[in-house]
Amino acid sequence: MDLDFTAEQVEFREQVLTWLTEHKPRESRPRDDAGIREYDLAWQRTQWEGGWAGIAWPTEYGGGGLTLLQQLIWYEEYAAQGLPGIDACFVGLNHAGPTVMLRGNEEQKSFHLPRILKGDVIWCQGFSEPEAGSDLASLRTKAVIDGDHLVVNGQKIWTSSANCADFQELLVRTDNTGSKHDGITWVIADMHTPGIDIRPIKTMEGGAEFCEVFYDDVRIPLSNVVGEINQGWSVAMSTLSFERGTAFTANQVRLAKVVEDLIDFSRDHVGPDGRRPAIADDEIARRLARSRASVASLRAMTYVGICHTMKSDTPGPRGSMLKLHYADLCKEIAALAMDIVGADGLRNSSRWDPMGWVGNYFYSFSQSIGGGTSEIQRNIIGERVLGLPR
Amino acid sequence: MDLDFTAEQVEFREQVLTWLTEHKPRESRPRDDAGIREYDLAWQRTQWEGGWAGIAWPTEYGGGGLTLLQQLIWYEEYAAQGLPGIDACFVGLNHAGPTVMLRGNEEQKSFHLPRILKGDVIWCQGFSEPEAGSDLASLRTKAVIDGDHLVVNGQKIWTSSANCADFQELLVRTDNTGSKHDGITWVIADMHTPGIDIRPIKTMEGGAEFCEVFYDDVRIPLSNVVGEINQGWSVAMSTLSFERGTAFTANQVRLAKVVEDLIDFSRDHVGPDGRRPAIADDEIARRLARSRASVASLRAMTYVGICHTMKSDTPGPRGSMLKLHYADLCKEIAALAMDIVGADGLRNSSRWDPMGWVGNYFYSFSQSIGGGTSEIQRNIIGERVLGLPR
Amino acid sequence: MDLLPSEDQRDLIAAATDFLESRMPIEGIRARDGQPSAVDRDAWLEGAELGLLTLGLPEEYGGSGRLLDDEALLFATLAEHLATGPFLTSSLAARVAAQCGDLDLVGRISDGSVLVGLAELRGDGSIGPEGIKGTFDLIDCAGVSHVLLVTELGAAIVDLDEFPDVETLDSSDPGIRLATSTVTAATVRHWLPSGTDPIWLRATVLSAAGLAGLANAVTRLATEHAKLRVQFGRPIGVHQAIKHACADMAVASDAAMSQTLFAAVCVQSGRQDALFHALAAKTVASRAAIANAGATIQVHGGMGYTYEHNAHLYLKRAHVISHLFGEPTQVLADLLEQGAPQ
Amino acid sequence: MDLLPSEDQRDLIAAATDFLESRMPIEGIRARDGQPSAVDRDAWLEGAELGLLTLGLPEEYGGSGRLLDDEALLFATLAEHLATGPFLTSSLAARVAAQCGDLDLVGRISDGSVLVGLAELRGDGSIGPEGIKGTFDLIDCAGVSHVLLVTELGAAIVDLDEFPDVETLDSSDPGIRLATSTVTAATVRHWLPSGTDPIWLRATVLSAAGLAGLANAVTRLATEHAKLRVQFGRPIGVHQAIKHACADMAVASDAAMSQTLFAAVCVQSGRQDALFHALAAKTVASRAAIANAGATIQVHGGMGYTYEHNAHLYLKRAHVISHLFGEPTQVLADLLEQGAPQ
Repeated sequence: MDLDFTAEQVEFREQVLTWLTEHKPRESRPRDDAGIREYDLAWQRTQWEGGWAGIAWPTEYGGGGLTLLQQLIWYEEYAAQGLPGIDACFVGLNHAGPTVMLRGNEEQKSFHLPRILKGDVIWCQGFSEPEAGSDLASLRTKAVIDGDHLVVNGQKIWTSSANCADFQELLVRTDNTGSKHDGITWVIADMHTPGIDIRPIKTMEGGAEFCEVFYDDVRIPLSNVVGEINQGWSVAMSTLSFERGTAFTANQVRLAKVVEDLIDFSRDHVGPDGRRPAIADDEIARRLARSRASVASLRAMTYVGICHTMKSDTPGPRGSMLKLHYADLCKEIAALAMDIVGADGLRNSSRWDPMGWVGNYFYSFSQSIGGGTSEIQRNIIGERVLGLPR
Repeated sequence: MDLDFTAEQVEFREQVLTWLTEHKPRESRPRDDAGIREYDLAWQRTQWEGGWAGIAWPTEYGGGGLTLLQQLIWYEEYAAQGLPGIDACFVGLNHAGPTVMLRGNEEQKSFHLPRILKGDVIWCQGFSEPEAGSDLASLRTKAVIDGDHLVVNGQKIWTSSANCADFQELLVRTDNTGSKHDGITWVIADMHTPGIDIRPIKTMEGGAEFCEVFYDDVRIPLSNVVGEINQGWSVAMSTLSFERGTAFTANQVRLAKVVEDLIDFSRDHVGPDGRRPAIADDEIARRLARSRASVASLRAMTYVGICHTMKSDTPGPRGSMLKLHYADLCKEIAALAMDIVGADGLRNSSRWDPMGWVGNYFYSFSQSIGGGTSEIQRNIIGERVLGLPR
Repeated sequence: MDLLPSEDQRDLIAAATDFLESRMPIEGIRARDGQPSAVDRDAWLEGAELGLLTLGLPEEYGGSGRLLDDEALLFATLAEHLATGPFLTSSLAARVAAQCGDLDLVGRISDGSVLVGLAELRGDGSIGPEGIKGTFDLIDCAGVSHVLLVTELGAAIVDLDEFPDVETLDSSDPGIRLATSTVTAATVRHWLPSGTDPIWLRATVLSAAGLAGLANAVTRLATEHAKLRVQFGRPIGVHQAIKHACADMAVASDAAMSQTLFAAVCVQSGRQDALFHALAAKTVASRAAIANAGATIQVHGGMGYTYEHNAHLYLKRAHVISHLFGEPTQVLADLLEQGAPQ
Repeated sequence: MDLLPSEDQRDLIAAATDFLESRMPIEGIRARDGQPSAVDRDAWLEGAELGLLTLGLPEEYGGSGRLLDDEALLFATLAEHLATGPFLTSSLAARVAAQCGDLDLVGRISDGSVLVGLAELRGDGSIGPEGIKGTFDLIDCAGVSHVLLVTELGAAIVDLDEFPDVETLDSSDPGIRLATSTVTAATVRHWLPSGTDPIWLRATVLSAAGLAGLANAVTRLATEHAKLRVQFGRPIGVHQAIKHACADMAVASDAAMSQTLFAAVCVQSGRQDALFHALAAKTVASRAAIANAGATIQVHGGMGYTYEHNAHLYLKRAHVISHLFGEPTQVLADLLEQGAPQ
C-alpha cells in the first residue's frame, strides 16, 4: 500500500494549488438566488477556462480525462482553500452529468455535458415528492405521452436551486399498471417550460435552499427522456450511486476544517466553568480529539473507497457507509460546538457566518435526512454490504 | 401529589429498619449452589418468622395483606442495608407465587404459597429454549398426556437456580395444530422427578447462575397444570408482567447504591491523568453526576409506576419502560466504572467483590438480554404503550 | 404517597390546554416573526385572567395558592404548547414582589398589565441587594417594564430602564426575544433572599417541568407521525428504526416528568434532598428535551427540517431553557456536590 | 496511491488465517484456562517458523523485511482469531535487539525459543537506558525470559529475572496472563531511543491494527448470526434493530481499519502527520472494538453472554489492548496536541 502520488499527480497538485490561489473568487458568495446563480456559474466558467472542469470526465465531452485520484486532489486543495461548496452546480456536475454520460444518447450528451462543464447552465433535481420520501419509487407525478411530448402533472419537493436552475433531472410516472419500480421515467425538464411553478421552503436553519416544484400540464419533448420510457428507476439508481461516491470528498475535507476551526475556537472561547478556555475542559478536549480522530478515519475511508472505485468503476453500496459516517459526524461535531458555545447558543447565527456554530448545528439535522436518511443508509449497508436478509 | 407516608407507613418503615438491623444475615452469601440454597432459604425463613414474608400477599395465603407501598418501603430499606438480592427465592416470590395466586386452583394455592413464603422451597423458571429466546411462543418442549400425567421431553435454557430448586414453572407445548400461542401449557414441575438433567452454563462474568435443563420422559401429574391445558400463554404473560412490575424496586435501589459507591471510589482512586482523583476529571465528574440524575429518575418512575399499579392492579406495559431504562443505566454506569478504573481493568474481579467493577461491567451485558431483551422491551413500549402499529 | 395527577390537576391541565390551543396557537410564533415582541398582548391578558400567572401565589396575595406540583404541571403544559411570553419569570416575580410587600406590582403582574422578563448574567459581574453589575442577556424583555434576576442566594427585581443601551440580538428560538445590555451600576427594586423563599430552587424545578413538557410533546408528535405517515405501503411506525426511537423518547420523557414531579413534591414538603432532586430533574429533563426534539426531526424526515413544522421550535426552546437558571455543566457540578439522596 | 491489500498481502492474510484456524483455534483459550501460560508452545514455534514474528524485521537480520502495512494486516488477522501469546511484543523486541546488535537474541526470538512479554508502568516510576523503576503490570510474561517496555522516548528490553516478587493476578482477559511486580532498581539489557526507530509509534499502529481486527471479527460474527438465527419465523437480521446494529458495526470497523492502514502507510513513508494518524487510529479502533464487541453480545442474546461463546473474549481483548502503549485519555490528549494533519 502507499499514499504516494506519481510525479504527474504531484505536479498536478501543484498546478491546482497555483491556479486556485490565483483564480479563486475574492468576493464571498451572495445569499440571494440571482446572486448565487451568477456567482456559481461565473466561478464554474472560470474553472472551465482554466481547464479544471470535469477533471475525471472523458475528454470527448470536454472533461479532463484524468483519474478519480486527480479529482480527489482537486477537491482536497479546493476545500483546503476554504472555497464554498459547488452548491448550485452540484446536481449538474455530480448527478445529471454522470447520469447523462452513462445512460443518455449521443445527442443528449453532446448538448448537455459541455454546457454543464462550461458553467452555462444550472441543474436541479426532481426526485422526491411529499408522499414519496424514503420510499422514492412510490412517486406519483404523472406523465402522459401526447404525440412527441410527455405532459407532466404533479409535485416535487426538496429541490435545491430550483429557483435558479435551467434544467431538472425529473422522475415521473409513465405507467401505473405494474410494480411501483416499473413505470418510472427519467426525463430532462427545461425549467423555463410553462406550467412549472416554484415555491421556496424555509428551513429550520432559516435559509430557503429547497423548493417545492408544481407541474401543471408541463410539456416535455420525448427526446428528453434518458434511457427508455418506464426504465427510469435503474437510471435513478445510477444517479444516486454517484451522489454517494466521490461527491462527498469535498464535504469531508470541509468537515475536517470545521473540526480544526472548532479547536481554534475552543482555545479562545471561555469554557463551561466560565474561567478557563473551553479546550482546558477535560470533557470538551476529549470530544474534540475524538472528532479529530473520527474525521481522519472518514478521510481514510474515502481514500479506500476511491481505490475501490478505481478498480470497479462504480462506487457501489460502500458509498452509503461514507454517507452514514459523515452524517453522524456532522451531527456529533455540531452538537459539541453547541456545548462549547454554551449560553452563547441563545444567539442565532447562520452556517455561512464565520464561527456560525448555532446555524451549523441547526443545519446538521439535515445531514441525516437529505440524500437518503441514515435509516435508509443503514438498510442499504445491512442488505447490500453485509448481505443481511430484507 | 405527595410523597407522604401515613403514620402507619412511617411506623412500618421504622419496624422494618429495626427488624432488619437486628436480624439481617451477618455472614456473606456463599457462592456454591448448596451454600446458596441453605443461606437463601434460611434468610427467607427468618423473614417469615419475623412476619415480613409476602408483605403485599393476601393474608389467606400467609402474606401480610399490606399494600405495594409497604412492599416498596421494605425493598428500599432492605436494599439500603446492602443486603443481597433475593436471588434463589426470586422466582418463587415474584413469578411463580403471584402466578399461582392469580391463576392456580385452591389446592395449588394452599400447597405452594405458604411453602414459598416460609422458605421451604426454591423455584426456578423453565420458559426459554435454545430456539425460543425472544420468540418465546415458538417453544418446542413437548408434553403428551398419558393418563393423569403429562410426559415431557425437550430442553430449557437460562434457568437460574435450577441446581438448587424444588419446583419449576414450566412452559410446555401440548398442542401443535393451532397457532404457536395456542397449545402451550403452564405446569409445575417437581425438580426431583426422574428424567430431569441439569447442566450449568458458565457466563462471561465467570459465574454459573444459569443452567440448561433437559427432560427425558419426565412425568408430571396433570393436577400440576396451572390454568387450563393449552391456555398457558396467557398464564405466562401474567407471570412476566409481575417480573417487570414491582420486582425491580430492590434492583434500582441497589443501582443507586452502586452510583454512590462509584462516586466514593472516584474520590479515592487516581484519575486518567495519573495525578488527581478521578472525580477531579471534568468528564468523569459529569458522567457521575448524570448517572446520579438518571438513577434518581428511575426511582421516580418506579414510584409513579407503583401509584399506577395501586390504582389499576396490574403493572401493565409501563413495566417495560422501567426495565429498559434500568438496563441502559446498568450498562452506562458499568462502562463509566471501567473508564474510572482505567488500566486496573486488566485485573479481573467478580461483581460480588467489594468494588468489583470489572465483574460488574461484564455482568451488565446480561441486563439488556435477560428477562426480555431491550429490543423486545422497545417493541412492547412502541406497540403497547404508544400504540404504534405492529 | 401519590404521584399521579389528581382530578383537580387534570382539570387544570385541560383548562390550560384549551386556552393555549385556542388563544396561543404555535402558529403565532411564526406570525409574529420579526415583530419586536413575541407576546400576543391580548392573549396574555386573558391568560392572566385565567390565573396562569398566579397559580402558586398565596391566596392572601390574590393567587390560587396551589402547590409546586400544580405549577410544575402548568409549566409543562405551557411548554408542550410552546406558549410565548415570560410566564415563568412573571410568576416568580409576583412571588418576589408579594414577599417584598409590593402589592401594587403583584396586582399589575397578576392582571397581566406588567410583564417581567429575565436577565441572565454572562461572564463576570454581580447580583445582590445593593445592585447589579455585568453584561446580561435579556430574555423576553421586549415590551416589559421589569426584569427578574435569579441567583442561588436570592432573586432581584430590577426596572428595565436600569439596563442601558439595550441591544437587540437575533434569538436562536423564534418564540423568544433576546437582547443584551452591559450594566455598570443599577438599582435593585426588590431583593428576596433565598433563605426567605428559594426562588432559584423553584425556578430550577419549573424549568425542568418546561423541559419535560417539551420532551413529552415531541414524543407525541413523533409517535402520531409514525402512525400516520405511510411509506413502502405501511405506516413508518412498523419499522423498528422508528418504533424504537419513539420508545426511547417515551422512556426519556417519562423519566424526566417523573423526576420533575418528584422534585416538586420534595421542594414543597421541605425534604432535605430537595435540591438534589431539583438538579437531577433539570439534568434529565434537559437531555430528554434536546434528544427527543432531535429524534423527532429525524422521524419526520425532510418535513421535520422545515421552518413550517413545529419540531425545530421545540428543539430551539429546549436549548434556551437548558441555559436558564444555571448552565448544564454547573447543574451537574452542583448535583455532584450534594450528599446522597434520602 | 493504493490502500487496498495487494495480492501478496491477501496471500499473507490467507496463510496466517490458515495457520491460526488450524493451530491456534480460539477454543484453546478455554482449554488452557487455569494453566500458568496462555501460550501453546508447539503452535508458537510453528508460527515462528512461518515467519509471523519476523514479518517486518529487515532481511539482513533474517526477517521478511515487509512494510508496516503488511504488519498491520498481520496483527489485525492475529487479533481476528484471538491468537494467544506475545506476538506484538516479541516482534517489536526482535526489532529492538537487532538494532542494538544482539543478533543472538534476534535469532532466538525469531525461531520462537524466546518469548518476550510486555511490562507497563502503573503510576509513578521511570523507564530509561539507565534502568527502570516502579510498579509494573506484566502482560503475557508467564514463561518468558525477556520483557519489553515501550515509552515515547524509547524501548527497553529487560530480563524477566530483574522483576522481583512477581505476583500473578487474575486477568480480565482469559487469553492473556497478568502479573505485577514492583522494581526498585533493574538493569536494562537494551535501550533503543525512538529517534533511531520509533517503536512506540509502531506499537501504536499495530495495536490499532489489532483493535481494528477485533472490531472486524465481531462484526462478521454478529452478521453471520443475524443471517442464521431464526426467531418469529424469520432470520433476526430482517429486523432493523439487528440490521442497523450490524450496519453501525460495519461502519465503525471499516473506519478503524481504513484509518489504521492509512496510519501505517504514513509511518512507513515518514509523513509529518504520521503520529497524528497513529493516535487517531488507536482512538477510533479502540472505540470500534469495544462498541462492536458489546453490540455483538447483544445481537447474540443469551448465547452471547455465555463463557462458551467467543463474543466476550473479543470484548475482553479489546479492553486489554486499549490500555497498552498509552491510556485512551492520554492518546486523546496527545492527539489534540498535534498540529492539523496534512
